[in-house]
Amino acid sequence: QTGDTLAKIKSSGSATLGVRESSGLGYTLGNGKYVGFHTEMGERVLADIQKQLGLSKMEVKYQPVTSQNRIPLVSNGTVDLECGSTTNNAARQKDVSFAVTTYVEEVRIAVKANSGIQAIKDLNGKNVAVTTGTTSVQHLRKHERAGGIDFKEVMGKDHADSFLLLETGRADAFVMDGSILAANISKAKNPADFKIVGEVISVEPIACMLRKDDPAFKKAVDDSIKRQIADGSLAKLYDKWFMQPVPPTNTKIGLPLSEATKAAWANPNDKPLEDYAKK
Amino acid sequence: MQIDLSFYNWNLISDFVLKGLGFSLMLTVVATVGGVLLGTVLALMRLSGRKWLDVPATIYVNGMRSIPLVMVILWVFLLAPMLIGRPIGAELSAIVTFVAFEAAYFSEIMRAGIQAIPRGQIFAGQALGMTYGQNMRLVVLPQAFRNMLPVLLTQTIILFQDTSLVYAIGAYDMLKGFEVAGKNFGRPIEAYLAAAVCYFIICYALSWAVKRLHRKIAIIR
Amino acid sequence: MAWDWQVFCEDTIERAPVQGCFGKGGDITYLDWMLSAWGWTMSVSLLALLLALLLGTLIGTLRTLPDRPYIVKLGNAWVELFRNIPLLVQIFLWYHVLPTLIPALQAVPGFVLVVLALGFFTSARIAEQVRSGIETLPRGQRYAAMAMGFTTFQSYRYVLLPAAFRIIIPPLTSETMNIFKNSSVAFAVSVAELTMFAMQAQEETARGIEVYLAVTALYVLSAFAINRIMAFIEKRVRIPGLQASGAGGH
Amino acid sequence: MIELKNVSKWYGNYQVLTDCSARIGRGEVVVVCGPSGSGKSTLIKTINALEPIQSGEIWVDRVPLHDPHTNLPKLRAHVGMVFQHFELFPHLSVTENLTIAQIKVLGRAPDEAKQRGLKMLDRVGLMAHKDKFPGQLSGGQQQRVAIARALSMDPIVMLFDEPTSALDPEMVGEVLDVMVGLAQEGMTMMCVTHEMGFARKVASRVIFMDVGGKILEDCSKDDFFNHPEARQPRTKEFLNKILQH
Amino acid sequence: MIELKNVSKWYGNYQVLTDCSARIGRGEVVVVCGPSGSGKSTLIKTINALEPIQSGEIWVDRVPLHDPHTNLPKLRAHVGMVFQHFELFPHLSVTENLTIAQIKVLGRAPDEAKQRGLKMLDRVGLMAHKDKFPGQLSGGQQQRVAIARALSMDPIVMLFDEPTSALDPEMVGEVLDVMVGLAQEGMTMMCVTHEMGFARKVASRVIFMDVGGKILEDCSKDDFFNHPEARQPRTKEFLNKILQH
Ligand SMILES: Nc1ncnc2c1ncn2[C@@H]1O[C@H](COP(=O)(O)OP(=O)(O)OP(=O)(O)O)[C@@H](O)[C@H]1O
Ligand SMILES: Nc1ncnc2c1ncn2[C@@H]1O[C@H](COP(=O)(O)OP(=O)(O)OP(=O)(O)O)[C@@H](O)[C@H]1O
Ligand SMILES: [Mg+2]
Ligand SMILES: [Mg+2]
Repeated sequence: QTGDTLAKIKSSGSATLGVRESSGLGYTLGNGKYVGFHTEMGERVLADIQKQLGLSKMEVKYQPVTSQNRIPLVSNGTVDLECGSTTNNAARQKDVSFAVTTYVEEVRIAVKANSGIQAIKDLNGKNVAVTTGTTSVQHLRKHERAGGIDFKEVMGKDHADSFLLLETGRADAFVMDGSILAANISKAKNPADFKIVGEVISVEPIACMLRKDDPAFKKAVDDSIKRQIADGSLAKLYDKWFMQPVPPTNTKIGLPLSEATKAAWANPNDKPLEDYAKK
Repeated sequence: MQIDLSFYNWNLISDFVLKGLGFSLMLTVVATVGGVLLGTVLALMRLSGRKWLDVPATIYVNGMRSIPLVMVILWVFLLAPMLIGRPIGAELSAIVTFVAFEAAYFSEIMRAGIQAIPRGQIFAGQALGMTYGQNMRLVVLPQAFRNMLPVLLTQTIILFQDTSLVYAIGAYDMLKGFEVAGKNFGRPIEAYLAAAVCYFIICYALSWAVKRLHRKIAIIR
Repeated sequence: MAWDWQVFCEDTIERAPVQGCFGKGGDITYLDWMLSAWGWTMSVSLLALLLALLLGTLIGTLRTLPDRPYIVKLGNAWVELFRNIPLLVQIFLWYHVLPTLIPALQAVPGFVLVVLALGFFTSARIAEQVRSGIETLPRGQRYAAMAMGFTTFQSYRYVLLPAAFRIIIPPLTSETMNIFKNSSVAFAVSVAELTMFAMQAQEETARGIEVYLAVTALYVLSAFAINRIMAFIEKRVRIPGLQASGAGGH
Repeated sequence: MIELKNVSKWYGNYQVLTDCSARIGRGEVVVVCGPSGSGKSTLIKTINALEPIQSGEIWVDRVPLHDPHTNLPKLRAHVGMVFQHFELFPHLSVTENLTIAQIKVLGRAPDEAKQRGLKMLDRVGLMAHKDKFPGQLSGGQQQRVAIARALSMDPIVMLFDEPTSALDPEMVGEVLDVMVGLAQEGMTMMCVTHEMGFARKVASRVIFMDVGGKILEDCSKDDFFNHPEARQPRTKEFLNKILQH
Repeated sequence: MIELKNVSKWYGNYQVLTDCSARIGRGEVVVVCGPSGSGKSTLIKTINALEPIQSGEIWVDRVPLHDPHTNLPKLRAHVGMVFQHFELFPHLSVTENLTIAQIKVLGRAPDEAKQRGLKMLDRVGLMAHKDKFPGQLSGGQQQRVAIARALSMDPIVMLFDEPTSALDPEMVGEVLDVMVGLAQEGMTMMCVTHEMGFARKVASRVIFMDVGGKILEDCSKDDFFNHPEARQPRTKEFLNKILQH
């Protein structure tokens, strides 16, 4: 593995961006086109790096990643920068590094509008959908024990599956990152049938992921993100992807910028999830 | 629940499915050809009667056949970079995995095919002065291959369906195409129905073609 | 990359190491969880296997009936339907699509559906093997049975099936091993089996290699056990004076 | 005992039996011969209703086979049949081969079936092999077990389809001896065979078939062997060929 | 031409050939007979080195087979062999069957190979079938093609392993006729067969083997058939059995 990503990008004239094919922060339009808030931000980061390296031409390769393979892909060098929807947590920091937090995800509950569920305590005795391979399962388990409530986990294969569980009534609630809930609801056949309710179950810092032990590259990425925050372009990008109609269905997700994300932007940092929980 | 028919349009095919279908077909063809070749070598090793060839081949074949394909896919993907010292892409990794994995299955088929050739045929080849290599190449393998063609092709159809397991390393196959479209348009049910129909048509057409082909090239008995 | 097998001894909530690796008082460790996942894998596989054997034998047999073209066609249709759609897609149809057509299925738990889906899928393949097993028997065996005065049912029960099953034990072994591997699709319908465990645990612990290694080992162990059991059966039912492969022909 | 009237049979478009008629009386031994593919096996199978016929009528023991209401399994239980390749059930021991149909078809008690089966086994001289499996016996022994199996069902007629042609030359004799014994005891028999020695010794009549499933000759043994001048040219040619070496 | 000296062979613990010695001179026709399982096929296979031997020595055309340095494929190319079940290559046409070994083994040009092959095919009277596949021929025809295939390699000796025992009775004659022709032209032949008519007609010597792979008799045709009093009891018993019917 090359320790020096910047040198590698410079010599090869190309960089590989890890992207998601269907998540709240990044997805594909098909035909090799990848879009979304975090995807576009990653592209901007790479553009800044191109400038910094003084490359007249730099090819950006897109490598779709999944929850299962994103960490190996980054650590084995296939992907230089992954800007999907990866939570920055302590366990992962053993294998990879994270750029400064670009978005703070709030884990919420999506329910049928007419279900009467308002908060976690209403979930007692209910079926709750979560997605296999995500950290929400852990949070839910903690709440289950702390609050003395008892519910049944129904694991969806992926977010769309979990949402389908909610839609078809096999689950009464779907606990997941707010951006994913909002995106799924906006694309449902009848968005009005669903709503996001309840307290924030946990907050998760989402950040771009890069190889461990490459301080120069990390600095370049961090600098670019800080620049985007400082000159307001990141806020505009957020507005474009969350408050305006977006392809492919041209529906509005309608998820206003949260206080937690604002705080993260006000004070850019790469603290893992565990530090948020302590507060 | 009603079906949203507007989901089915040419864009679904052109933007999401075609790319995946292309990859699935490519992977199927490459893995079949590579798998049959490697599998034949493995089969010959197992039938060689020499322990130092037979034992490793047997371990390889039985090992491969007892691990779920999706695990093999992950392993090659995770371990190959450690072995060769540089990353390999998901596509290449998938190809290597499928060839290596399917070879185990094809070798069992070829082994059965070779064993089903009457011993007298081998004697006949030898009696005409053929060397081991000539006998295999001219007499045994052509017959074994033709006799086993239906089974080999049935395995290929299974292989085509199994290409969907490359989801685990982020490669993009036909099922993935349907799935991604289903998710990004919020229409998973419609997407899966379409996938079921597509797979059925392709696989059924293939197995029909297999039967036709077999009737055509079967050895006259 | 350093090994870290300690993860299996951590509990699944706080990830605190637990003495003895098995959780106490309602807590569970990753080891507990993995073993229970293995249990689910075994249950799904064995039940599906049972279903597949029964259905596969029935349908495979029906497909060899002489002079019953419609039953044969029906059997063929069954086989084509269930083997030409990937298992993952079938399971999705069972879980999400069929219940919208037959509301009663809504209440059926995922476990039952996955047993049905996996059982039906495998039954198509077993039916194919049973059919070819019966067809490789010398035609004279059927005549001999009929000539003894056996009815069609008796011919199958006492003569054709016992002989055919001995011939198809090797492919049946493969198919049985396949069921264990294919049972991993159960994760798509919320059954907490090994693959789901692997995906979830590697996400929670970030120790992918260790988790995959352990899970792979369990799969290999299961497959090996099945292989040995089938080899034992094959040995038990071996007919003296007859090699299994030679049973077919004159 | 057996009567065929204008029996014809086709496989698809190919006619394997053409307008065959014959009668076999109680106690008669009829030998059927003819070139390969002439339909001898098919003819003998239709008599046991193992193959359906498309036209014509067959009676066995006055029961009409062509009648869809006939209980065929019941009839077949009393028609003994011996095949070229023995067709013992390879997964059952010799004793089980002898008893299974008696128990399951005739409904005999296992003890009774065993007694009867072993008696027949003794008769063909194989008592010592009662616990072996077919695969452990030589061809000649297997064929004798197959005869014992048919006999233990108390058949009213025995049908043989080339019972010795799959045997080693040395073993042909032991099977033919059993068959000669049966014939001499008065069993009604119909036998496809090219063993002309056997035909000379016990046949009452010889039927000669030619390709296309036609019965060319149906005459007494004496006419068949000793009056070649009265035979068809095809019959003479065939006899010449198989008696030559 | 062929010389065996104290040849023994075991399958595991089972001895299939016991101390066999024999000589076959140029132009001799030797018939080998004996009960099933006596090792006749094994003996003839060892002469072509198709089965290894554990002790003893075999020379063919003065080449020692037991010598590990002998180029066996080269030797076998000039020893013609005909099997009980013909063993034509079913995936090749008749012409290809005749030419493939000439081209690949002897290195003949395709045209030359074809010319030679078709000459042999004509000799066995099957020119009309040159483009068919083996599966489209009758058993007798297949066996004649097999003989032509062996002949087109210009063999110095021909080995036959029960060439007629898998044939329909009517077809035995056509194959034996070809073999008689070969013998009369002076081909050196070793032939496992139970066709005593053939042995009587052309054999120079008869070898009789018994179970356990022992050569019990090795005598002239005349001694074998006409002086039973000088034969071993086992030989007499066997001859009785196979000549009886
Ligand atoms: N199931 C079948 N389908 C089509 N044709 C068949 C079938 N069985 C037999 N035949 C054909 O019917 C004809 C008569 O067959 P049959 O077996 O009765 O002949 P045979 O006189 O017994 O010959 P052999 O001496 O070889 O046993 C043959 O030409 C054969 O190819
Ligand atoms: N590959 C083998 N492994 C073990 N035993 C064998 C093998 N081949 C042959 N035998 C045994 O060796 C003995 C001699 O066999 P061989 O085929 O030479 O007999 P044969 O005289 O040709 O008999 P037949 O007349 O039946 O052809 C038999 O008892 C046979 O069972
Ligand atoms: Mg016949
Ligand atoms: Mg032999």
